[in-house]
Amino acid sequence: MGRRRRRLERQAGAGAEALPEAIAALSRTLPTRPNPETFRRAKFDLPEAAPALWRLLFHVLLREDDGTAVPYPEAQVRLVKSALRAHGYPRPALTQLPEDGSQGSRELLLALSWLLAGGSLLGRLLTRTHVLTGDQMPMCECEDLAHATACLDLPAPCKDTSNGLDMRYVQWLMGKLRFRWLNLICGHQEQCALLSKIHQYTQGCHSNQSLGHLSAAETELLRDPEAGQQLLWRLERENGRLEAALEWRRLEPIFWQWMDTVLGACPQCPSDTGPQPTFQAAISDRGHEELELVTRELQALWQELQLAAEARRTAWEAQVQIQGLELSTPQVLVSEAMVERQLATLRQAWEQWGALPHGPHRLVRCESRALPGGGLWGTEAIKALRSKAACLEAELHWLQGQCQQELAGLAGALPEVVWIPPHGH
Amino acid sequence: MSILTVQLGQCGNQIGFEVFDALFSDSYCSPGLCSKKENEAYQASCKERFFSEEGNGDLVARAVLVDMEPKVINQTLLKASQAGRWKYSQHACFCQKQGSGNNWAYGYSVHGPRHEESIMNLIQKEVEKCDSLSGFSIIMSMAGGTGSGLGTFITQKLQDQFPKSLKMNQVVWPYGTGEVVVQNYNSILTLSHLYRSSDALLVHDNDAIHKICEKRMNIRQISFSDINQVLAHQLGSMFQPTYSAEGSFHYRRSPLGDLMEILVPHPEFKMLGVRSIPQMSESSLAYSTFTWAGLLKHLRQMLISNAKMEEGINWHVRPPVSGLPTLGKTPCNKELHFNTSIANLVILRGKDVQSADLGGFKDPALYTSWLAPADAFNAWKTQRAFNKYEKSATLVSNSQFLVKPLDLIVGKAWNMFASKAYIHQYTKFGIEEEDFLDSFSLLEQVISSYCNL
Amino acid sequence: MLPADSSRRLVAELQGALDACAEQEQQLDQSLRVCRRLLGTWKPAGVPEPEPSHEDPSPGAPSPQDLKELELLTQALEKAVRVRKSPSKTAERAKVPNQKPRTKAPTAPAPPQAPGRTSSHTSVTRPTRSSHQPKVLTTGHQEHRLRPAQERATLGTGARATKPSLGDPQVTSAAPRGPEVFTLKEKGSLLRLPLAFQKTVSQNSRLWAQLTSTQASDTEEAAARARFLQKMQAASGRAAPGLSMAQVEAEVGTLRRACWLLRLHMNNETAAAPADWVQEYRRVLTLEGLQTMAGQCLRRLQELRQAVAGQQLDPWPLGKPPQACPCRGGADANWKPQLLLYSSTRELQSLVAHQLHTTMLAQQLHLQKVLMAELLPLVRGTPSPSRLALCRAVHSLLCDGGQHFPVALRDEPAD
Amino acid sequence: MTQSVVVQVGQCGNQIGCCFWDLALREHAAVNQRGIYDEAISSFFRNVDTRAVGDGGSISKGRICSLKARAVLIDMEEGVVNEMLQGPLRDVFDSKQLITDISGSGNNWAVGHKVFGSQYQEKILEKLRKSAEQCDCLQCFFIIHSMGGGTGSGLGTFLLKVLEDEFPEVYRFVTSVYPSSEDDVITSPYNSILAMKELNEHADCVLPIDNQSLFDIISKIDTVVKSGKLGKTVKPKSLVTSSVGASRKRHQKPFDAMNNIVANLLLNLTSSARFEGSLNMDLNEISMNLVPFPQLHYLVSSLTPLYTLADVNVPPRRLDQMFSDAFSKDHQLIRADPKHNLYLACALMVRGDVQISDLRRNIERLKPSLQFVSWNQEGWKTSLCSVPPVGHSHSLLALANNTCVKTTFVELKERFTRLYKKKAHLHHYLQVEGMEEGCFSEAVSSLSALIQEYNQLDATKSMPVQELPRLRIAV
Repeated sequence: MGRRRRRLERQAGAGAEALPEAIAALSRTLPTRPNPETFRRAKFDLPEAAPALWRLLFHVLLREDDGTAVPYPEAQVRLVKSALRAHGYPRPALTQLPEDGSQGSRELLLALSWLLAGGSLLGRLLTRTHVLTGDQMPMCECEDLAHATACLDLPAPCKDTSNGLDMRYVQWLMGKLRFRWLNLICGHQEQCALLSKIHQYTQGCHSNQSLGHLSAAETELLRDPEAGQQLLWRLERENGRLEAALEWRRLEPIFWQWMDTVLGACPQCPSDTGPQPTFQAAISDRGHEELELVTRELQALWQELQLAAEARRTAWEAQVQIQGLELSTPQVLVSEAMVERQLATLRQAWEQWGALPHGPHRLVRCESRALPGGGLWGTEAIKALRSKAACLEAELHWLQGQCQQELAGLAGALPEVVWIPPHGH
Repeated sequence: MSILTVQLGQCGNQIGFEVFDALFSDSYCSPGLCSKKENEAYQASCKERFFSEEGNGDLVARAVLVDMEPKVINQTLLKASQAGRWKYSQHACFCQKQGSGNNWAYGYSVHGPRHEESIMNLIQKEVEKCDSLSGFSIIMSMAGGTGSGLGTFITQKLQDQFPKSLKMNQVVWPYGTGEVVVQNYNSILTLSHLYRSSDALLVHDNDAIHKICEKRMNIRQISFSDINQVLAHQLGSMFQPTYSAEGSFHYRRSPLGDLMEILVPHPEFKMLGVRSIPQMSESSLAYSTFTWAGLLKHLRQMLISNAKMEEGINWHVRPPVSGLPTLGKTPCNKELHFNTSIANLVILRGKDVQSADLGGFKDPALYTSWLAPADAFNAWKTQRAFNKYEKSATLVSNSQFLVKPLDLIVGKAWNMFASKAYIHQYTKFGIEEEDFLDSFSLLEQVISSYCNL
Repeated sequence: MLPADSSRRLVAELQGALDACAEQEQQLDQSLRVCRRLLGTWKPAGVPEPEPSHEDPSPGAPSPQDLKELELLTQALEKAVRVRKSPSKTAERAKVPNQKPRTKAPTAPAPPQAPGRTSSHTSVTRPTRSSHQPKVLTTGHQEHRLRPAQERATLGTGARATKPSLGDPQVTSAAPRGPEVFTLKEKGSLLRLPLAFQKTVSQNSRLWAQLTSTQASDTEEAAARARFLQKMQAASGRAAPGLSMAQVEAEVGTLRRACWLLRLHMNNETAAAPADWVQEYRRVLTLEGLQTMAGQCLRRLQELRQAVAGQQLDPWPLGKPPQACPCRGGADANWKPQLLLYSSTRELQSLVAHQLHTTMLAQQLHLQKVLMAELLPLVRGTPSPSRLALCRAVHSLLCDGGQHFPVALRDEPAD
Repeated sequence: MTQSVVVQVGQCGNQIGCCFWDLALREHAAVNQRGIYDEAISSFFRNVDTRAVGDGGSISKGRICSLKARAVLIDMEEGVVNEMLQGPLRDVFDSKQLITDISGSGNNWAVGHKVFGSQYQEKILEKLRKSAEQCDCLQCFFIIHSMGGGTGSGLGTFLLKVLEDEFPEVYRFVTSVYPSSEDDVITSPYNSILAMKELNEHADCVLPIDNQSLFDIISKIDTVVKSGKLGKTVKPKSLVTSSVGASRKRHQKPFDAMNNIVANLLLNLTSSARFEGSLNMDLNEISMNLVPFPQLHYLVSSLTPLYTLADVNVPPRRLDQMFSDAFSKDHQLIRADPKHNLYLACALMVRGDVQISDLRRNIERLKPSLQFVSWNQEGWKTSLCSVPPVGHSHSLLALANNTCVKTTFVELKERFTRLYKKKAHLHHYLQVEGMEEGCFSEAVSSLSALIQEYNQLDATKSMPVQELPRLRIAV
């Protein structure tokens, strides 16, 4: 019924009065809840709208959860610019905006719209702040890495780096990281034991039959009503945002029409030959390094494969010849089909990296194998994780091996030094 | 989080008993000088770490007892059951009939592989009793054969089987004047191998503890039990619960992991020493009062002058003037006067603990040039008093403490090695000269690295 | 010593990783505390508590009783310590057995339940209670009712409002019944979620479902968006949109995964014991197939490299911006709460351990690459003894993940 | 716990053995008041149910029924063994443990080694195997023999080789009684030299004893005790030489006192392995700590105190005296002066109420007066056994690997050379099958090599201890 109503509205050309509604809905959906007025001001490129939009874009692009510390405006601006570039944002005008964040509200509005037009932004933003009531798996690596690199650009409180840095400090930090991980793993083991107990003891308490038991948060809600109230409030707020999002969906076309006018108000860009901001130039080849690295890895692999395949084939042909064997056509066909199937699965494995428990999964303890509703089984997830780990391990070892070779060569060239690598090499 | 103790050999088993007894009596028999509620939380935290509970409420030490001959284990079990306060698990003992004969190679290459499966099974069973295992505390002597050789082997296997759990070896350093003739060989083999498989080596020096018994505890005829009690006191003051953060009143969840993260992240610096203050006999304790300022002043001087107890501290040692760090720090001087630290942890327990001023430990001159005090210094606190001491402080330090003793041991072993004495006893069991050389070079590197802080 | 530039990057990377871990740990700490509390003794919502926040033995703000207790204790002990003449160990040990801990979880003195209380409340709540919610609990021989939290929600008042004040006659007059201990283990299965909560949750999932379905079906909106994008591209003075860095990066990532999967597969194939000749034939085919696939990947990679070089793609910015992470919605916001089922504690632990292990590995791998990029150029070049220390540290970091270290001895015979 | 088997060969070996079993029974009876067969007893005794048929199966737990010595008795004359079987110790042995002949070896090593060796090899092996089977974990063979005679030195050393081949894992500790210079057996230098070669090659540890030293010790005790200077202060039954309170009522023989000392040596040597203590020392630790090079396995031993004063409260001075005495020339069981020679290593095995601080104090005190080889300046091995010997409050056994043992070998070689130059009595040996002159020259060069090794070590004595250049680290 919703669809029909929307059509009707559209036919009525309800542009004028529907636009504020659309913008209001969008605003309610976005993380910093910008004032709808900001959008109108941005259309006319008024500077007072700029700070709010920089902040909004920063949150949209880089901040996992609102509320935590935000870097000072200059850093925000740089981060937003570089993030947009990385996403392939086409307008060079953006890069030329001043770093103090005082200008460019219209450009920013365009950028935001460009992101929205990509389609998945809102969904992503909503999931990011989704209130979880179930028990989760700990974070997956994508999330963690994202975090680590996002921190990268923040002005890190470095030790006095003007004198350079003692390598022993790097080693110290590496070791610390290792211990922290071990601690974390150990803590999670305990958490698992406790969760499992809670799940077991509350079996049958959940109104949702497919879940069966309560999660820790739900149990806590019964223990501590005040916290439960908070949870409830957050859920209600999320519901509000979801409703706003649905509303936005409904009114979206009006917004795009309006955006056409915004775009039209822009002066035409000549060509993009603007100078690159200096902060990017120093390390611009790092991306290529990654490319080079993968190329090297693949080339090495290809050569190894070639050698192995050739050797095997020669050996096999020799064997066949000596023993006077011959493959029948069905044998050939069956074999080829088998191999093909196998390789296709392999290709699938990397193209859809994992039927892995990405993101929010509610942990459900279920002792009987038959469950209504279905879900991902722990054993399957473990299997997937195992193969993923094997992959990562193989790469890590390969890289370590490469380093070892190179360093052994370097060490060997040192005069009057006996180099004793650690045990196990 | 729990810590599983593995007691190895005569020394390890005797000490292990005293440690559990000290932990128990501090938790349950000592006044604590704090509110009932806090005391209960403290007990619960200690229990979770070191004891499991049987159905009938008896406390069972989280420990595995290993020795290659039965006498000591029988004696240890007997002692625990006679005291009747806590007990060892009935099925957590492993012993054989014949010891390792002070031969590291025998413990490592013969007993180790032969009994690997049974011992690891025992350990696995104990591990499964923990909701979460923080790591292992492996108590062993360095001089003998079973503790040192088998202990090293077991540590390696623990590293293989539980790579995600931490391993801290409580290493008992032999008397300098000798208690086993081949102690220096056994020691270098132990240390070098542990350096590869363990996360931290907490060294307990027999000579130092002996002196504490003599000078501080006023014991006339010092027995091993006296020595082990002092050692257990120090370990207890390290591992009993402390608050998880400044201003927090929750007890720390994972002392072992936190301690390692603070003190031993660098692979070349894994050796720790522990100092406690005050230490005295109960009779003198009754007539003494302490202030935090006084205790910490002494403790700091003990640190920088490398004194093992509060008596006979050299008060003339001063930190090098900052700005001229190279003077006192770099040369590999065998008569090091100033003891440079990599990282220190001070643990304070008792009354008014929040008021203690730790500024003296935050002087950058105390530390190596590449770590700032913010990285290198940490303090843990609790206002619950430890073991009848109204106030007490313990210092766990990764510093040049051990350079000199290590250098001595390596030097002595090298002298013996150069004359090829006793080597045949080791090659008999597959430890070749090459292995000795490996151990020597690794330890020389460690010495050199510690010297060049 | 490292040059400042590398230093900053390395320290920032490592510190970032450390902070991420620390943050995780803090969250974990908190949820562990919650779980522990839940597994201890408590009272479900509605049973009045006389004292606020039991779990914090917070001496920062000790209650007057605490202070008094502590003061008395200290006095007594100080006196005892001074008077006593070093009591013998044996005597002390002998007296211990009576102190043997029964190690109960600290039990808060649970206040007795007012007999009249339950009835008065049930009458209030009756109208809001739906029929499918039996809240009758049977504890021992007495019948009690857990007062559902939903009341407060539906009444729209905060939790505090329903907390009985000390002046509440119902509470003060209550004493006759003995304290009642609630543990999840014994009575957990009797808990029920408040209705308001259930409602909100189901509304939430309905909204999500709606959102996903509209997204899947809307073609007109999609067209509007596409039109806008086109216009924008045109207005920016550029030709057709090339590959964005994020896309290149995603592709490179896929190819890297491909490379390692191929390698693992190859290792399996080559390590396998020789089999009969037909089997062997299949193996040859597989290896050749793998080779072809590797070749395809290589070709794609070349294309990407050309794209990067030829299309004048923008240089990669400092660090990677957070890419659309598939685990938080990602490209397909087709979010739907999924269930992850486990059958035993051990399985759950193993699952989580694997998950963390993979995460850790991914981070290690990332760090390895950063370290390689920063450190290898430093140690290359003419060998000199001054490089030796650096070389050792770099070896340790790059070849052993920083866990072991090489030894460098002087060759000349020492004298 | 491990077990040991005592193999007593020849007249001397059996006489010492006899004293040993007597004292061992006494010691365990004193410690084990409850009469339960425990691990400590099991190290030297089997518990046998005599009511059972045949062998009387061994009982591993429970009350003591009948104790049987873990021993093999070998003599090629019947006299001493027969006497033992008729004496009070008869129940401890049974005939299955014996190997005797009637002809004797005629003080000829070659007869003992070659003739009886090959003749009795199978039989000996069978008895040894049997005794080994009865052990849970056999750790050590204690061989007791004399060097001067025929059977003890010849067959005794033959046995060593047999043990080495058959039980390579089991230690071979040999108590060898060396002939005094006024020995009445004229061929004793030949026998000793030939036996020395076997000891060099096949023993793990040799505890050389010499009759003269034992005799001197006894004389000294006699003088002190009889002088009355100590009056009644000497605790009864506390003499190391005495066998008062022993189960046997046999007539005291002149050698008994001397043999008792040796028997005490063996008891103290094994005490720390048998009984509890705060610092245990297993038998396998002895050779590990005290034998730096395979050949240099001769350990000079001394026992103190030789008697205990009746006063129960030992002043520390008294205790320290015990340690001082252990290093004096007068207390060594072989004529040697360790204090003025070079120590390679030293073990102090303490029994009774002595703590680690007493031990440390005395090591610190005595160290300056002792010379240790440069590479083993702290060559101490220590043990603390809480059970003192019967009648004593504490005791000390010092085992020294010291170049002073060389004197005995040098003297032996001189006596041998004097005899050998004249080819005296040589034909008695050469007529034995398999015996050639080469055997003598090999034996003497083996001994010379041993002496040479000690000489080389002695030569380092006066050199200052210097640190050898160590491995140097580049960074």
